[in-house]
Amino acid sequence: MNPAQVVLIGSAILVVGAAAAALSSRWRSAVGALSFVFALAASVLVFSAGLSVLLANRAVTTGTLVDLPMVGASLTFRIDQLSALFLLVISLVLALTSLYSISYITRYRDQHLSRYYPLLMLFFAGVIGVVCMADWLFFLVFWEFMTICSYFLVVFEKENPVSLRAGLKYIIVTHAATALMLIAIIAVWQNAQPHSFSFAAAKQAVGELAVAKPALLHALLALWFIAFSTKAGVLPFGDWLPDAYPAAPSSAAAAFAGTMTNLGVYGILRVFLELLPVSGFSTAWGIVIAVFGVGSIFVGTITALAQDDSKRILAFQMIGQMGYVLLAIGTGLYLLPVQPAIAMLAFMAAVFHVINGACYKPLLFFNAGSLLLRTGQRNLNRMSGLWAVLPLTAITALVASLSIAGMPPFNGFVSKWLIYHVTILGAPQLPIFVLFGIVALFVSLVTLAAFLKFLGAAFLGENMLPEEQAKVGDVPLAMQLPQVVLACVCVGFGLLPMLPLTGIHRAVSALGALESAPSLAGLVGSSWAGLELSLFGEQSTGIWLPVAGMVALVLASLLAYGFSRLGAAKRRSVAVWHCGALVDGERARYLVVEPKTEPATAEFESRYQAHGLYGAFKEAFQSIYPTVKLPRVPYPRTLMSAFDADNWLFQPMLRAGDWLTQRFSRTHSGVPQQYLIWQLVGLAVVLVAIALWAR
Amino acid sequence: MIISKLKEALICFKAGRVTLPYPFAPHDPEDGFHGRVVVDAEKCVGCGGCAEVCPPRCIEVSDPDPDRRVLDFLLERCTYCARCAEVCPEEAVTVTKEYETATNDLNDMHMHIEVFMSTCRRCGRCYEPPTPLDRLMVTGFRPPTGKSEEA
Amino acid sequence: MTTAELVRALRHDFGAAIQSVEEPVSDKVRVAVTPESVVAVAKSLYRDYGARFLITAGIDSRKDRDGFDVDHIFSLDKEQIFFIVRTTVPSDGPHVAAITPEVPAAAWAERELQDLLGVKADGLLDGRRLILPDDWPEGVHPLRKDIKYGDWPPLGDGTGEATYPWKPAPEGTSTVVVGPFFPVLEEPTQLRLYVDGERVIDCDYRGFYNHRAIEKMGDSELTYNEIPFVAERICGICGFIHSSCYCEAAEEALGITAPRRARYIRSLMLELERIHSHMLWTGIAGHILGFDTVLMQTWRMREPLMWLCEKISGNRKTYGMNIIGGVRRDISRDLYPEILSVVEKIEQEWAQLYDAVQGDTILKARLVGVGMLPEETAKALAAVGPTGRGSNQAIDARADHPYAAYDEVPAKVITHPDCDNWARVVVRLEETLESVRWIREGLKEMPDGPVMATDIAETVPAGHWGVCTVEAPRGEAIHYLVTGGDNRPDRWRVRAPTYANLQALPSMIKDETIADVPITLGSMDPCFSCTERVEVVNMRSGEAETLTHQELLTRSRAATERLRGR
Amino acid sequence: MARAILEIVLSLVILIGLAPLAEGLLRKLKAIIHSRQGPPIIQPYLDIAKLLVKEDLAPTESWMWRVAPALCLGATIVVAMLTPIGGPPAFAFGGDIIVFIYFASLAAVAIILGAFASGNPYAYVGGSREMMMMLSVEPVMTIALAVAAIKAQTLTFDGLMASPVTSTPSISMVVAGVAFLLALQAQLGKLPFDIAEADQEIMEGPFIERSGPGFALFRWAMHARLMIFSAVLVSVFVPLPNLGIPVLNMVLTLAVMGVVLALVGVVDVVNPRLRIDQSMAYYARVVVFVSVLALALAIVGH
Repeated sequence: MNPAQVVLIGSAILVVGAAAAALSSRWRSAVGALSFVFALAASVLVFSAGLSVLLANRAVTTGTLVDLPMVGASLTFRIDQLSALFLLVISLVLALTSLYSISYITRYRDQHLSRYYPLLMLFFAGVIGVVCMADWLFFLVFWEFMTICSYFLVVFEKENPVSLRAGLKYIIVTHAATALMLIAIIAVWQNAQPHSFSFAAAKQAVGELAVAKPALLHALLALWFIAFSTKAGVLPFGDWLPDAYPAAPSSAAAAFAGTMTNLGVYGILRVFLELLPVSGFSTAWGIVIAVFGVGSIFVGTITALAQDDSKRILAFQMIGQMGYVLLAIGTGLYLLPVQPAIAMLAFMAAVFHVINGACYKPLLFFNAGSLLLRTGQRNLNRMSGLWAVLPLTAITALVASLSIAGMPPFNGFVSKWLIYHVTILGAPQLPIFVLFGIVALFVSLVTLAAFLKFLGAAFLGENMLPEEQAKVGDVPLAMQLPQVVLACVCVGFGLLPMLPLTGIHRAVSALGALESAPSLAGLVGSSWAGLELSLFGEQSTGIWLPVAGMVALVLASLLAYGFSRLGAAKRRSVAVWHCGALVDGERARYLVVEPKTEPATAEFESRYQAHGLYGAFKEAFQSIYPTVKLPRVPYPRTLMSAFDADNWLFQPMLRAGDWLTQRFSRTHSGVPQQYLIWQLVGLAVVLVAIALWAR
Repeated sequence: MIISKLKEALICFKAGRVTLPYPFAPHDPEDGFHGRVVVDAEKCVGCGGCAEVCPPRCIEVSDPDPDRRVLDFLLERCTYCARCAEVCPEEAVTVTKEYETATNDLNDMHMHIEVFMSTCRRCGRCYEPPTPLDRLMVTGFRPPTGKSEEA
Repeated sequence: MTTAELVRALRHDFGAAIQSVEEPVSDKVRVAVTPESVVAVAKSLYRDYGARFLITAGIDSRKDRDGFDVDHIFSLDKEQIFFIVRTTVPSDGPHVAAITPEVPAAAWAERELQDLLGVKADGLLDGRRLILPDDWPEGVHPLRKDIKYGDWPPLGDGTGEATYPWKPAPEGTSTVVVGPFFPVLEEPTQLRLYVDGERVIDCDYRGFYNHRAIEKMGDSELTYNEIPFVAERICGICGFIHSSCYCEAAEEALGITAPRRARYIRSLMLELERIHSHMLWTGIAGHILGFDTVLMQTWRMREPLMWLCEKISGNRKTYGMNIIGGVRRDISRDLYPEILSVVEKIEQEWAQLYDAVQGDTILKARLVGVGMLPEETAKALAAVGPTGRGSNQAIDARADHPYAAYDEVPAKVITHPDCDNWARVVVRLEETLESVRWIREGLKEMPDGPVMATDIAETVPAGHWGVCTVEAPRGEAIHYLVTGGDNRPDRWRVRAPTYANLQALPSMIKDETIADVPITLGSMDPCFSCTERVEVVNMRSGEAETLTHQELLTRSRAATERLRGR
Repeated sequence: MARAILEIVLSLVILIGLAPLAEGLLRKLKAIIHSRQGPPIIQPYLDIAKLLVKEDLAPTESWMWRVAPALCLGATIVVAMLTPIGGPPAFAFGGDIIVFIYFASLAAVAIILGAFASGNPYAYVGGSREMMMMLSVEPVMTIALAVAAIKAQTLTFDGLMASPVTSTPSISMVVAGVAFLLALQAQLGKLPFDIAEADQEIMEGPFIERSGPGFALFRWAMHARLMIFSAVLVSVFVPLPNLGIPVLNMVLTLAVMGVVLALVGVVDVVNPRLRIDQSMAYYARVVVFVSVLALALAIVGH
């Protein structure tokens, strides 16, 4: 069986799993495990398929499943190397998120689980579908399907007005973006001869437009760029992200961070590297993309520093990290016509950064979820010293934080290191890129600051939990395991960057624009011990041997430690020194842990509130992320309830389902599938409309 | 700014090195310095004037028997005001320039003087109080309670 | 306005509320008023006549008239008048209306009155303990006469758990504790900063960790002529100020006049002390800002002066020269040239330093506009010394109530309008030069003659009183003395300048950053122990083990007992 | 192999081993300006030795607290191995300039994490200040090194040391060198920028809870910064002639480092401490004017 078919089966398993989960969602304790079994099965299949495509270094396809010749669209699962690479990541996140959810979702006692597991699996089915499409129409179908599923996950806490508002913003912004993409697709379709939605046809059409109607092409590229960067969370289009991610359950947010945002990059790569011929368009759009990237880096990351909510910090960091990817892509596009080798390296850096992000971003959301589960808190000002209680979470959070901040020897360092090299050294023709590189380097320190705040507030300092709660220990195994796996991937990719880079090289070279790219050895050296860049001819321009560096660091630290024990100094535990004053017993140290949907109220106040960190710096950049003070117009109730599908769709359905259940006893109404039906009906309408219009 | 920094540096360099390698090269205090008190037991007549005027009351006078008067100088409480030397009619109490009085053993700071008083009873007139206010002290205005009576 | 006019005006306003008037010395008047009218009189003095509140002295007079006297001491600076408002409250459950709501500067004085004398001040916004320890039992008030010096009531429940009712931290702030032990606080005091990041939102103060009960000692243990030596130890830097102030107040109460030469010598020593104190402060201020070169160089310049003092008095510091009726050591004429040459050298070097510092933009960046004490606040809280003068308050005891030789050789009052830390620096730098000028003039004018009064009466009458202010480098020190029957005062009230200035601290550090707190605190040259008049606690345990707070407390108290047992 | 090990050991002896001596000399210089005797030159060694036998007090059970000092000095040692002293660094085969910058930040991260672990409010304030200082200084340093890298067309130190950029004077390198020198003062934690440690304000900030051996390691790491960053400044930005013999190059570099450190020491002595917002504003100006100027010059080829 060919890998594309395997992926198809994997997707089918997910859909079946969604149905099964919906049917069994009454049994709260079993549905998680059941979903996990389905998810794991799908994940294994998809992973093996992706791996085999990469190993074979050859695209595969299922053949046409649905053909719509009158509009020139066909549903085909086509997996090339880039898709395969993304499939690997998706399958990993799929398995780990499902596993993590088993324990984590118990936090939401008041929520019906039929609103979680089925949607999560359908979401993943949509994500897999998006990367496997080679046809813009079905790409859009899956894209929209994924968006709808994710919307319902965002508003999972349907009683919480904050979630609802975030969901509303999300769905409006992303649908606006999708509409732009639709326009672009249809415009290309119309210029294709014959009219076709397939990637190949689009490529040809774009090539012709580049010559014939450059202005139109620029407009189309802008539409695509806006659509994809909205999803990726690039500022200013990604403004929905800081609201929507914290609103979603941490496990769902991890799934979004590991897959959905990356698909924005996937789309940009497809458009700008596969459809767009190497030309002046690349140069111009390279600069545009890099500017948006560096803007996101700067604004997103610095805004993250000012956040006190653990998940909002992460959400803003998502924006910043996506900025790095865009900066790399922009640099690559800019260099593509002149220095294809360095451009190739830039694209590899971008994809590597995406993959790294798919490791540490979900991990950080898992960490935040673990904190939320054990303390009921997202406010960092009200957390302290949890290392003693959640040691494993703390260590994985440390790994993830240092990775996202790009500290050696973790994976984030390698991709950032590549980005600095290509921006500082690779693009001297346009000096602004050097500044971009330096901004990127500076902002990676800001990222570090934000995560030191996260670590310092949540895990370090005096333990906040009372003894009886501290005794419970770390989070359940099902939540520990995903964190450990992702942390290991962060360390592994950091130490052996050649492993992912080999795959990335294959994925990137498969894109149309880079068919004549140099070999991997020519770019980053041939040694598995590390990377050696030679951007200009023979001379080495950059070197990083992670294993050697790590061995040196460990040896040196051990040496230092040994030295410190020379005096055989006695160790003694003491109380924190407050200038000789007694401050204990003044503040209650107890925390009310109530796994409720709303943040629990705590009586604890940490000694030093995280809010106080980096005061002067924050003041200097106070107005960088202007929060537009919109007049607080209460959303018209009807509009609100129109968007809150729960009110007019889900609840009646549920009631009807219950009524049916009672009526026909033993048979259960698969309620959430109603969404699917609704969605499919909607798509059918769109398709019919297009077909009519196209005729 | 640079000019003021240069001026500051000039002030510093003009002074040269002024501190002494102190414990290795001791420094003599000025004349008239109030250092440690010493008592010449030969000269002491046991009038107790020093004890009467001592503000920290570190001189204890006791009469174990009618013939003998004991003066204990507990110098760890001395404030170096030199009033004792000022009132001593016989110049038995003198102030030296010794200032390195730190010690691990409090006995180093104690002086024990015994004076035979076979012919002289305490009369309160052996020394002249410097002012009437001091005389008030001598003539028994000490409160009957409290530990100060021993002094 | 003379005292007579003032009293007439008050009588007109308050009629029978004014019970009696005493004016033993001209321009020093004590008026007894009824307890009901004390707030109104105080308010009238403060608002209508521009009187400045100095201090409140509570006196346990139960043996004479079954009551507690509460004396609010005011100063009318322009008219050079001390005006004391006395009210007597019955000894049964004593309470008096607080004047603090009308006269904000009285806040600490009235809290102290509650603590030490048990006279409840009604209407205080902040009536928490000021002086007594947290675990001190209720109802025991050490300054009452039935408590003997050295009596120690059983403290708390022995767990050491007693805590102070600190202000609650404002929402969203963290608490940063400054002190009791903090590098730039040479003495223990505790300041709790409620900060948002580095910005100070609010603060709370707790001091008096070192209370030495010197006032109690003065009215129950010491004799008149012993007190100068103890008074000198109220402060390590401005000791001579306190002994002079005590001696002048006592001389006034006892009707003794010190000879002119003695008063010139006092003034000379006071000015020398001001110079070396300002030099010391400048060094410390540099150190607080991390500018240790300033510390080293100003202290180097200061050193010859210390040697000079050693030559004059026999001691480097804590000269022990003052005694009631004059001074103990004369200054030989042979020393005059040396004194002149030392101060001239200082003047020259100080002028250079002043010049250099004025152009130092980095130094000014840390001082200008920091620690603002607006004029109105300074006036309301009665800030004194360079702290007040830096906020344009021309308060200087040398000009307001001349003592020692300042009536003959006046001193110039230096003020600065900027109200910030830099203003206080400038005031001190210029005052140093002014003191040098005074010494030069004073030496020229110094008369010959005896240094000790000879016409001292054989008996000392009880119930007389005297009050004196002396301008210390930090501000004015006040001593108020009521004579008693047994060769010691009935009440001896001391107020060190820091007591007044510290009350202005919260408004000075509000909205500053943590980094600016030490220098702002330092800018008032705080002297906590002077404020506290403390009992020395020695910890004599030789063991190397570490003590818990409670163990330390127990041992310290045991050690105090042991010392006292001597 | 043996040669590589020998080179590493030599550079460690110079940059780490002699670092306390450099601190001792600076203290002596400070004492001279203070008109006082000052401690013996080997006092920093004695301090470290003393701290090694002092009790190790721990306000927390956290594992981070124990690891931080060793990690800090360990990272500093790796940085030292990556530091050029007149010639290519001994560990040049393991990392380049960016690795150097990041390992230097790793040492600071260890300080900050160790501080936060203590739970003391002053440590939080200190850690926060340390981070803010890094944020304001690192860009200057990075831009200065980027100028050299762009001119030499390589981001490796051995490439840089071999290129004529570091041995022939040029306008952009001089400007970049000035920027680096300005950054040096803060990078070494000297006045007016010793804001993170500010003993009079926040009592050594990040190290407030430290005592004994852990503190000794931090102190040593702080001393080592003196040697490391001045070595980079001199090796990269001061156009010294190549004397042909590596050892002679090294000695020459060390001599110039002495001059640089003396300059740093004098500035340290004649300045009060700035506030964190003031120093950030200062470095923002340095970045905007000096560094960007150097960058512009380098790109147009001067």
